[in-house]
Amino acid sequence: MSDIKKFLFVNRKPPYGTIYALEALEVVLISAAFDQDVSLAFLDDGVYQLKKGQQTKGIETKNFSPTYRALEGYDVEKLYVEKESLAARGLTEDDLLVDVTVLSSEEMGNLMDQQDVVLSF
Amino acid sequence: MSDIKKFLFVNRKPPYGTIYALEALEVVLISAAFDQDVSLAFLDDGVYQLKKGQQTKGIETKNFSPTYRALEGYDVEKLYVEKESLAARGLTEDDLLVDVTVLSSEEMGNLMDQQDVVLSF
Amino acid sequence: MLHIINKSPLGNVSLDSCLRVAKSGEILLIEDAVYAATRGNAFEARISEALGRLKIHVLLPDLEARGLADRLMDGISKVDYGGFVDLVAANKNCQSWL
Amino acid sequence: MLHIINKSPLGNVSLDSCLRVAKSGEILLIEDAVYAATRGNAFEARISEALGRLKIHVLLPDLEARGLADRLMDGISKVDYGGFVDLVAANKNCQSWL
Amino acid sequence: MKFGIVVNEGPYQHQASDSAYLFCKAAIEKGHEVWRVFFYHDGVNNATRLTEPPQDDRNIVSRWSKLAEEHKVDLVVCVAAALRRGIRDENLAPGFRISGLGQLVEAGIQTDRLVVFGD
Amino acid sequence: MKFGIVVNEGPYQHQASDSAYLFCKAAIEKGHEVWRVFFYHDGVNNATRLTEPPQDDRNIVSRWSKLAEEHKVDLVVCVAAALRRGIRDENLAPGFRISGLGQLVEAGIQTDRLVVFGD
Repeated sequence: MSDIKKFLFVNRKPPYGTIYALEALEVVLISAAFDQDVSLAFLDDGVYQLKKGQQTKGIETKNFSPTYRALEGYDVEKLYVEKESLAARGLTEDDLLVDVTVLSSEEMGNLMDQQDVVLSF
Repeated sequence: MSDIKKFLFVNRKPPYGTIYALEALEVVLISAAFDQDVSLAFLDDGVYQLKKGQQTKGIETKNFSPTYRALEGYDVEKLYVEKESLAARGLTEDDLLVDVTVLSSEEMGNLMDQQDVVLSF
Repeated sequence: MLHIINKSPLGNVSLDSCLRVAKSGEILLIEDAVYAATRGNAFEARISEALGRLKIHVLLPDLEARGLADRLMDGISKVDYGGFVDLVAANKNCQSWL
Repeated sequence: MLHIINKSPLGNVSLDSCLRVAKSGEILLIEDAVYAATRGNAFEARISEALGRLKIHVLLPDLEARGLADRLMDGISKVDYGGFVDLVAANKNCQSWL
Repeated sequence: MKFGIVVNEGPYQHQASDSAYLFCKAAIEKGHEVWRVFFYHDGVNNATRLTEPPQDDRNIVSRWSKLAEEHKVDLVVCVAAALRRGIRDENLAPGFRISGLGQLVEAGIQTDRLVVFGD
Repeated sequence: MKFGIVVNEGPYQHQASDSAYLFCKAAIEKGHEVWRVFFYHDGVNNATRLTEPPQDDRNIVSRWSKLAEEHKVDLVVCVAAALRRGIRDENLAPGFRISGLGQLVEAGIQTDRLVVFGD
């Protein structure tokens, strides 16, 4: 089991304005095939990635938000959202399109400390 | 004289972290050849572009700050710096490598209003 | 003049700086700046205050893309890309706060 | 762990967020984040407060490039690229706050 | 009205190129003229003919080429910025041309409004 | 120690590629191994052999190629990101290879530390 590492993907940018959210998701999907211990963290504007009701027809861009719902099928089930980031944006868990674990800032810091590899985009 | 337009180049980003400051300067130099009414504005982190004493050897990148001093030779003489931006960074006019006109936020807003073309990078 | 903003106000200082400098005129929020137009975010008070002296618009396709069309603050008007073009044409000049 | 920051604290929220989340460990300021290590800037009080619980380092070549090597705040240590490598090696893991 | 457009970022990475394109399309639909689109900084990367986005995604480069063809929009790539980033005639997409920075200043002079899209 | 490096931005536009290169050089000088540099997002643009920066500027692309040659550093360009942005074998600089995203995850698994450089 020594080959299993704890990977954390940290998402701090909103979707569509830049490609980071989409291409981060592509790495997450690939990582599932490697049987590592994968978690995703959403903080700052990254929490907007999980907002329900995205409709991208008007900007002629693909809506990739359904992919977050598909993560479970890849056994990527640990999604963490920082409480303070949600609150600052007037969002609650009900606004999010997937089930997440809400963490305080301090708990989020502890989660990061425990990882072997932290990838941010 | 109807062909003369007021051009304002707005610089809000610090140097070296990104190329915007350097490539903005390249446009400014070219614009001088077109006999337009050219001004430069520096606000937010853009004021750092004019900081004296830049030494780029350690990052193996060209120090382009002397070019700001050369602008006068191209008849680009109107350089405006926002007072609030300087103050927030602990800088004064003495820290800058060229002579500038310091404007309040409101005066900077008025300057922008008066332009025909505003280019930002 | 028309000020165009494209950054989230909770990630980047662009909109805050624009509000400091622009005493009048119009603002258009596009791309990631549309988050500034939503109810309940931490920047809301700054926007409310600015609405007294500036006209603020939001690019609806960008707001819809981000799933927030039902959260638009009162006092901010919606435009599509055609409305964006009209705003640029109607103002003497424009500036993108990148 | 080592937190790596590369954005100016007066333009972008990265450093502020890192200080909110990281209760201990080390921070390295590189690229445009080196401005946070300078005396007299509006973010200085936040840095001073953080120095009580976090070790803060600045990448000297980046500070020199920006003409601010003589403004370094007390309590922040200078490293070169070799020192950057040592910091990464000495910490169990690292995170870039992009 | 005559519009000039500046694009400062490459395709896909930032929304800038998408916003600029949708603005141009709307302006043309309203009977305005898009006199020139100037690609600067990483914006020059919009001009590579070698992109191949996923099937279900928009093709940003060919969309620009088509706009140039159908509406005679002048797509100008800054030569200095392009050399730095590896855009040359050999990988240039149809409808684009490489020229100097003076073309940007000229766009400011000749058009009624210049709109900048970037990061 | 074995290092993995991720570069998320293209050459010149952001300092990310410069910082990553200077980090790699310092690590090698200290006797560490740079096991792989993975180029993702606009980072794939570091791999174009068509850049031609001004004479008085650093050549970011050829600097990477030289590092690969002299120190056997594995420079991997993400194929999906590269196709989106127009990087292919025909414009690939020496020392780089195009491969899948799995190479990034593998770098996370196989190295002692993974350091990300971006914007």
